[in-house]
Amino acid sequence: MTGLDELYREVILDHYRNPRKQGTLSGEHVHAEGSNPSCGDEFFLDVAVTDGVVTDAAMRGQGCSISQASGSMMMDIIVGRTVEDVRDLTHKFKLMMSIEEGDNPVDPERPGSVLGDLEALQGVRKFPVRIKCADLPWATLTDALDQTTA
Amino acid sequence: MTGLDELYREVILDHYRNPRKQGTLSGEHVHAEGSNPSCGDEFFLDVAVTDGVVTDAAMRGQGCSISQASGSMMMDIIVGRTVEDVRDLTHKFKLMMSIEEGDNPVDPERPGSVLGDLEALQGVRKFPVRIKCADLPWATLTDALDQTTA
Amino acid sequence: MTDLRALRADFPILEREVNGHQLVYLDSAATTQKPQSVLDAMDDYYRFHNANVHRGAHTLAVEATEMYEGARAKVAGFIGAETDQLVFTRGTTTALNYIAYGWGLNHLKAGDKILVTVMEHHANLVPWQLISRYTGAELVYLELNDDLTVDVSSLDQILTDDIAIIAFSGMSNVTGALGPIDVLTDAARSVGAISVLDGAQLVPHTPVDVTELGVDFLAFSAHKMLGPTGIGALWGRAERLEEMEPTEGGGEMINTVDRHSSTWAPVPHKFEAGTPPIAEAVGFGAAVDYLDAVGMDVIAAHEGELTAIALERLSEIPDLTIYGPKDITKRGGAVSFELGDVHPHDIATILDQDGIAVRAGHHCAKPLMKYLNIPATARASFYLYNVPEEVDALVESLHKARKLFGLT
Amino acid sequence: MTDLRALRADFPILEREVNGHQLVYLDSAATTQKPQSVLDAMDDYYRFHNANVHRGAHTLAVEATEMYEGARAKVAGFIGAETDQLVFTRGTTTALNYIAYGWGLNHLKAGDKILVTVMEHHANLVPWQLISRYTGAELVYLELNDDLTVDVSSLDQILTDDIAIIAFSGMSNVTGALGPIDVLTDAARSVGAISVLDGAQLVPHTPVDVTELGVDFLAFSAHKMLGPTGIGALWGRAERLEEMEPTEGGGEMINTVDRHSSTWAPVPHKFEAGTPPIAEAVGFGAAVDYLDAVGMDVIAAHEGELTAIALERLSEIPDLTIYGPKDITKRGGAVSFELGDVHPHDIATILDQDGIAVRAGHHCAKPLMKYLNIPATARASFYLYNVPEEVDALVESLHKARKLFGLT
Ligand SMILES: Cc1ncc(COP(=O)(O)O)c(C=O)c1O
Ligand SMILES: Cc1ncc(COP(=O)(O)O)c(C=O)c1O
Repeated sequence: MTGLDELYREVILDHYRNPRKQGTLSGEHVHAEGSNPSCGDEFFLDVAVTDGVVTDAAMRGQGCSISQASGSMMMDIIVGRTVEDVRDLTHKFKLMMSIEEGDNPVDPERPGSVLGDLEALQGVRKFPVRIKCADLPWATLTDALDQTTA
Repeated sequence: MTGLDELYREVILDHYRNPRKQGTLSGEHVHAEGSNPSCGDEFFLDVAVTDGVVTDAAMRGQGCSISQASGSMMMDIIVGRTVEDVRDLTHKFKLMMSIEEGDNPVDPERPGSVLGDLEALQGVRKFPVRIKCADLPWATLTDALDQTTA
Repeated sequence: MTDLRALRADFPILEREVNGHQLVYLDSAATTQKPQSVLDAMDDYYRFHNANVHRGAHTLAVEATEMYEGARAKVAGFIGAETDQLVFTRGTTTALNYIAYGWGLNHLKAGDKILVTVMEHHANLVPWQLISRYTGAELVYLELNDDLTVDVSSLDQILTDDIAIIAFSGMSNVTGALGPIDVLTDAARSVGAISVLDGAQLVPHTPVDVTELGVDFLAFSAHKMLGPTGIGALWGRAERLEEMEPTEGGGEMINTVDRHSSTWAPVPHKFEAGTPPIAEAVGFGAAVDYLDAVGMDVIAAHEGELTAIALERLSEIPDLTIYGPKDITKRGGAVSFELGDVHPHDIATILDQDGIAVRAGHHCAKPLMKYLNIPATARASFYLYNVPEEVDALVESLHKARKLFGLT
Repeated sequence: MTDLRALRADFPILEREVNGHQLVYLDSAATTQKPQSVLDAMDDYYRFHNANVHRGAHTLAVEATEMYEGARAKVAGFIGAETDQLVFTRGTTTALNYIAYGWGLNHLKAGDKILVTVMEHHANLVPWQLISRYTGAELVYLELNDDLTVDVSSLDQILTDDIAIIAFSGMSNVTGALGPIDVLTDAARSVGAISVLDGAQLVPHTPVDVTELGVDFLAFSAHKMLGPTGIGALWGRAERLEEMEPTEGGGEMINTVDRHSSTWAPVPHKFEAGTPPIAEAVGFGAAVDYLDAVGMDVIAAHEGELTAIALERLSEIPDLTIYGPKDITKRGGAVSFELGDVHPHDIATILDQDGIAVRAGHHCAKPLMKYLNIPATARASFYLYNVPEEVDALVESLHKARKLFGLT
């Protein structure tokens, strides 16, 4: 059961059960929605961006522990960072999850290179079908950020 | 090649190349059309019936040697007979071709029991797909006769 | 318990290991495993007889046609139908779409109503929605009782002459609830509506005789009854099939084709445009042969016993909620459940580590999920090759899931 | 001549005897035989991986999904397409019907014209006729040249803005004539019409790259290219597929389903309602692997040489008339002919006695038969596994037919 223990780490279950920043934003913000039709997971995201910095974010939706925890951890880490850093972070995360490929093109000095809690999601890599659960919030985030640069 | 020799007897090729009673009837008559969608054979039949007797018949259509010969032989044999006899004959023919089953329920004394030239079609039985070619004119005939008793 | 254990040897895949454990396949409501005889029948077709059907005078074409039409006779016989009233389709979904388009597009008009139930599979909802867009007809729904069987108490009010179609499932693929076949068939007849039975979960699990059912149409899939993918069947009463227009045009379904118009071949060929799933029909025939040899009543009894055991053992697990009738006479062997706050997808992953295959998700029944106010369930489902030890394995693995998620 | 002889060993059925002779299979235009690798791929799927796709988190479901989607990638790659633009259908016929209903029903209006050619297969005529009934659109025809290739000389007059669709075959299954793909594709573009290529006889026999063809849609069948029955493909340009509505509703093709309306999954899933032909997709993938390994250019060259031999040898037979281009650059390997007044059906029967399988009939091309003013032809057709000795056998047996019918 080592694989499962690694998948369902304490910190993941904690984020699943106590997801951060649930709700909606009221001020100016962009909104994106993501879903995983094959399992039914849904993720709704509000992001406020001012002067190229993510100033606030809020999430709703439902899904498995992995997608919810991934989203909650994402909320924790993106607020206060520049959009550029958040994109780096997204790329770094996708590299870790083997969603994107590349030769560590992230500058290790950049803040985006520190994944923190998110590292706990590494256990997901052993369960390839679940990778898209972990990715759902991040794909939604990219959709949201793309609206800010339009 | 015995099977093929039996199938393509002289008399069959003769009827195929010189089919009897080609054309249409002009006086009072019933009309029926039959086709074999799988091979494209078509058979059009006019039959004149007066007082329960087939007084005249005419055929058109196109198809393989078996369906055309069977039709031509049918023209030869039905004219002048009672509808009842023709039905007997049809049954006898279908018995011979293994299209209908039964324990020779045709009274051997009845005129319908003498198939004449049609016996040449027995060779078709060894070629089960071709049986429906031989049957096409007869199935059309039954359709036509059914209109006379309506 | 009817001992069908020896039959397991007929299913090669049951030998397989998954994550170090022998496969425990509890996902037959999604698709069933195939006995060797079905695989052999298709292999034999391809290795010795393969040819296109109906159009040829050569030996292989004749043999292929006989095998294809022979399979039609077998599958028709399996549901007590006349051979000519059995149309081969790609599956239940295609069969239901054929009815919707072939009958609906030519008979429905604005204001007409199509009565369905909340427990329907998308295959018995979306085609009616599609056809409503073209015709102006409208869907109306029967709700559910507390035990999740269909609530027919309001039927009298709903039942008006506007109802043109009543379409319902014989057995829910989510809750296992049996559909009120007789009540809805009678209802349809009383208002001159046609009745459409989604038999995807019914025909594989219980004896079905269309001469005893009052329905007009029945749809089912081979892959859910030991047969191959890529084929299913649409049965209809002769007069209903006559009323239906073909939905697909092409070869084999025609009588004549002129440049601007065509006429159709007789039923059932008018609904089978183009090269049909020939090998699949042969496999379907072998599947119903297998089911017939075991006996559908034996299979139904076996599944009933297994389901009773599963319901009992699952109810003993803390935090576990079963969605569906507890009364075994009202249900089949698809058992949906929730386990505390462990998401069904997580349940499936955890069970899979023990080699146990269950399904997690909305099971193509989103309106039902919304009705239950849940996004998804986990579902175990049984067939003739399942044995009680597999229920034990399921229960044990669910206890692991509880532990992993710290449920106490 | 490219020697593909060794490949014959891969096709188990070629060992078979028919009426005491080794099978000479000259009916590949109807359906092709299958190599062992295709049968093995499907067997492997059923014996080790069988599960329903897309909906499951258990190991078998993941494997089945990967195999199914992997097959999609293979088949798409085979025609140079993006994976997401390849829809699995039941066959060419279903693919063409999907276009007719899914695009036509939502875009055609009364007065619109659908341009087709006289040499089309019913699969590329009847769907357009059906859709014309619902929309008021009208079919217009391109006639043929003396060599039975499509006559495009009148195109300028025919080509108006009313033309909404140009649908044509890449190769006639009767005459072997290649379709004027470039001319008609350009024509379609010049009037803003969509172009639909019936590739049933093209894709199996010649290298096809959709990025080089200008067409909007391409349809083809697995069973005509070494694959199983029950599956085919519809390829479309991304924007065209987006414009199309799904024609079948059901599971897997949806995004959300509410009681009265639904939204669709992205292309290609929106066109794949219900359980797809999974094993068949796996077999289709194995078939294109096989074709790729041999090389489509090698196959085309082999068939070209064989066809040239056949045309030459057949022309030497007295009373024999070939229907189709004599110029090998204008045609593929389907060779239709007449032999004096020996009916094609009789020819097929006589050849069958020598174990030779040819097709006889209208070949699902009645308007072409009418144009030629004949009810039927006999047709020999070739594929990679045929060898020149089989042409010899054909010729010899045709001489027998002449003798039996007393032709001198
Ligand atoms: C040119 C052409 N188009 C369409 C079809 C129909 O293909 P299928 O029967 O596989 O749907 C065929 C095959 O019969 C064909 O030869
Ligand atoms: C109740 C019900 N109806 C319809 C279907 C659709 O069947 P298929 O996917 O074989 O077309 C299913 C299977 O998923 C089902 O369970």
